[in-house]
Amino acid sequence: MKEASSQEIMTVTAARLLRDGTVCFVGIGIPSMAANLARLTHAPNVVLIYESGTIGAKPSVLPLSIGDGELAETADTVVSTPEIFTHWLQSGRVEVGFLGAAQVDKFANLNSTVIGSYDSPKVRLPGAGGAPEIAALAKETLIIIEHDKRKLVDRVDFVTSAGYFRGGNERSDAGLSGGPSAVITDLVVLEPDSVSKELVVTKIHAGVTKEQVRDSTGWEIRFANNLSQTESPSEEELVTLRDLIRRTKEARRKLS
Amino acid sequence: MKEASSQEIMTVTAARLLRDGTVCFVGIGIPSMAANLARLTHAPNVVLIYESGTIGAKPSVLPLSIGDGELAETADTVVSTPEIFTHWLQSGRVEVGFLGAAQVDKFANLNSTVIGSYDSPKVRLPGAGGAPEIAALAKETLIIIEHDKRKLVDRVDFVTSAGYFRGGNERSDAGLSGGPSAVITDLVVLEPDSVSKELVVTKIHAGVTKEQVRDSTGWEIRFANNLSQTESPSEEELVTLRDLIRRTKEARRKLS
Amino acid sequence: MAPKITDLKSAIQSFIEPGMQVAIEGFTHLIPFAAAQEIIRQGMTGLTLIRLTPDVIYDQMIGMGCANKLIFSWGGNPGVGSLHRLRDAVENGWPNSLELDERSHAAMCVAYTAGASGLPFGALRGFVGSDLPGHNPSIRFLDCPFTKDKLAVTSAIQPDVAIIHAQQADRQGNVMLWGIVGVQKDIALAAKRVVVTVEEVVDEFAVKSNVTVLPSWTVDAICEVPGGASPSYAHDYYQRDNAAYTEWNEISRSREKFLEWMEYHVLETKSFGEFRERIVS
Amino acid sequence: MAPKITDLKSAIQSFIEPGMQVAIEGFTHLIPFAAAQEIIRQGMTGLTLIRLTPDVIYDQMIGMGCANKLIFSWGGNPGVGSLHRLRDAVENGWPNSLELDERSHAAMCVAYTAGASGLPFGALRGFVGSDLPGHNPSIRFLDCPFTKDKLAVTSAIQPDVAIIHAQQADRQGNVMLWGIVGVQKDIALAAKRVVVTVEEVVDEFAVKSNVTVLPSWTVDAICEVPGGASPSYAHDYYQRDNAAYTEWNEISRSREKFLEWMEYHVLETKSFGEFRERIVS
Repeated sequence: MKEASSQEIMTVTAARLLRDGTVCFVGIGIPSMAANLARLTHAPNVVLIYESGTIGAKPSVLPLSIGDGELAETADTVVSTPEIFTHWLQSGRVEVGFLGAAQVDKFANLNSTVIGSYDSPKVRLPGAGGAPEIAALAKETLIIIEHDKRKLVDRVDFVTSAGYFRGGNERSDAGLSGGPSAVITDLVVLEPDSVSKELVVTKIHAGVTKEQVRDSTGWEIRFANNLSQTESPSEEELVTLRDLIRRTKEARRKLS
Repeated sequence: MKEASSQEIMTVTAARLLRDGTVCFVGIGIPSMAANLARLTHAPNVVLIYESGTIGAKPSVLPLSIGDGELAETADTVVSTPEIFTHWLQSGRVEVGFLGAAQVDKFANLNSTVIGSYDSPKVRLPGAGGAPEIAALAKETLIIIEHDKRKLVDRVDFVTSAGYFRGGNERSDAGLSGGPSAVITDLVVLEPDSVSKELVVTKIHAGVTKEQVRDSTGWEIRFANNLSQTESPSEEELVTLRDLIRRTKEARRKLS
Repeated sequence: MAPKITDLKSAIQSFIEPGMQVAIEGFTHLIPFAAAQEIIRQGMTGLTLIRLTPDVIYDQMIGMGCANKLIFSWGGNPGVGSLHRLRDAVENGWPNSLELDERSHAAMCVAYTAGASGLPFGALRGFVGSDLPGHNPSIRFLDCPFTKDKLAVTSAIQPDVAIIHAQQADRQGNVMLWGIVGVQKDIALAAKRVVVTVEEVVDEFAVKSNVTVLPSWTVDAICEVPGGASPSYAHDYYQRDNAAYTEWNEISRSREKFLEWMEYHVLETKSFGEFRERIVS
Repeated sequence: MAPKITDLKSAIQSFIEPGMQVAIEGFTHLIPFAAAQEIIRQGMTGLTLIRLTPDVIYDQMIGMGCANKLIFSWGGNPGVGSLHRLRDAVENGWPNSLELDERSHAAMCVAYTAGASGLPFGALRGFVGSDLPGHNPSIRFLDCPFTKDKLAVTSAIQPDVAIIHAQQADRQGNVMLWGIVGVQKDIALAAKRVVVTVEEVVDEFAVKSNVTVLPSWTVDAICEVPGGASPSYAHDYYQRDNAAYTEWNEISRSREKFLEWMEYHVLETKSFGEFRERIVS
């Protein structure tokens, strides 16, 4: 079997962080891929909620858009989008929020709005979507992002979704519980320090060097004392993931 | 054919005030009877909304409770009770609200809460239900009540649902539009004076004397200059009403 | 995570404790009579009972001394008249005094929706000119931060336990109800714990129009109790027993007759099944 | 009272005027492409466009100069990447500058629900620690009158016209849509006027699960436009044309190629039917 790519390691590592039975609010893209991989491997009873209104969706292929028909057909129930945000997210029912972003900073704040200034942006990004409230209201947030100096930055250009603000108790002092519990990249896993809330590397993927991590991070990155190597994807995980991607590609080809 | 009873005249007179196509929020009892009579005679396209969530209900017999199954089966759509109050009443979609009450006063304020004081009531009545918001938010309110000194009073013991407050512009000054346009009793029709908002008799049912009306009203009742006699129920109206009541009784007997 | 499919007696024993806030809902349809009577049977006291329309179901509970507070909006016997036990409690403090938190239907609805949505209050256009806010601190006013409109606000309701009745649960513990769906979804999602009695447990749900579905992981206990909403009705199962509502007017009018009826039908029976046998005979 | 069943060209002519606030909704499903292209065809300008996800539908309208303001929450090409025309307008003011009223999905939803409910604002738990409120006066904070919790509030949205696409209307003018129902009911009930394009007009609706029904008297115009949501999808009618979304990335990347494409496919065609013929060929 072909060895795991760094993207595959990232996806599998993220998937493993989902416990069985967890209620998970899923964004499209890699979060959706990781969440569905978890569902197809160790967490068959994970409950996937998409902002399009599907609760308990069990898609056989990955949705390209957040509201593909198969999500509705395989869901336990479908509700309106307003109800998803009020009765299901804001009410505190979501245990894990799975998010991506264009930038994440040292204190796990997320930017998906602009690069540069808001009023005359260098790059206008898509914007908030459901992220600010997922980041605020899920009991815990997992962030998946490609490891790149321009993406893991000292301070995001714009705080779309709050992580730990500028660190310490600032988040809880502002009345928010929860918060990001891990940032999974294609090189490492970062977790917030329990006191300062600064993201530190706790796991490093096989074959990745500390130098490489330092060079790819936009702040002076620290490594945890108990730094360990990320457990490699199992054959079952890789086969399942590759199968899922293959089925998805086939389904999309058929539609085109 | 048997002559119309005073209750039948009241119901027919109320029914006539509903124009075809009107969106009407209906309470149970005589309001429901009058609204359905209108639907079965001159106003086939009246839209009946019940607070149980049925929109466009077309029951063949009168519901005993506001949520009888037939209301759901004959409705254009059924929504939740919260949605009825937010999206259908509060939004200003209801043209006519049809209400009853235990007491109505000179300025068309309604009491359905207590006789006596709130904290140690002589009679504890059922309470507000949907009435305060119907009275506040429907474009127009019709009130049906038996004509009795203890029911048509100078001042209600408790304002459950506001009419014209203490008269004049008090209602509009408080930010409310609409308001009661007629009170239909088994003796007369009362309408608010355009300036003082005091209820005055504008129509008097056949065979009823002014003396009788004065004796049955809890304030010094006035009669409009253009006082006229209530048009008598037509044969079609009476036949339809009696049929409806007969069908309703039969249906209830079958269920018991 | 999945709800326990259990018997009603155990479910009430596990989830209801004296002093709790309990909402037993069902707007005219699917009123959970069986569950309420089991609470009476277990001699529960000191409850705060929550319900838009107390109906005969709370008249029985109040008369039997289960409650010391009522949060409600319309307390009559629908289509019949007064709730005599409710009136006796409010007018004469029998069998005990009853504190009232009285709102309107619209206000109760927004309070349930706020509760289900994790918001501490709900806003509505209402109560202007009404005497109710003067008697209820749960209703206040605020100015819209954008338009300065004066709006009423009411505090969210998040009961300790919500009890509802549904037509069906499937074997995974998902719950489905249809027809007039009332306020049940909101109160179920607002409550800390949810107990559902159902007409039947089925292998799979059929497609129905106007459906409320509660996924299994939002429900704590499911009890199969056929007829458990009677004398109210269950759409597609049985119709409203209007005669029972009318008879209740006579049964409940005097304290003696009421107590005798409750003793024979509820306290002396062990389950809703036995109750139904005594009702029919 | 009943809506006029009419053709799309007339409906757009009757209901859309320059300068209006227009919401063209459909959350990932049932996106009313045909209606939007008819607005482009009629050379409309100065619109405030409202939509959670501008998607390709607004990318086309913004690029063609229909809009000078956008109220939205997520402006990407779902599953593909950027909306190049939206970016060009915001980053470079081409073809004109575009004012932004930018919220989150949750805030847009409560703004629609408030609009549909006749409330001037909606409250939510959100935006604490986010930079968005600093750039948008439509998002403020207030303290709960009961608990003193700090809550975000956002102003209600009540557009002049809402346009949605549904699977079916019946001959009386009632509208039914199902599958992912998104935000359509709220925006339709929030708007002053409602135009609905449908896949087909039927004699009678079949029972479907997860249904939204708009009674005829809430709708102003109905236009039968088969395929009118393509390249998005209509549940039970056709699937999402993912290739078209991917191709849009290339078409929209340069101003020239975009204008050429719009000219040939939209401006030179007289209807959505003709547009579809050119797309296929």
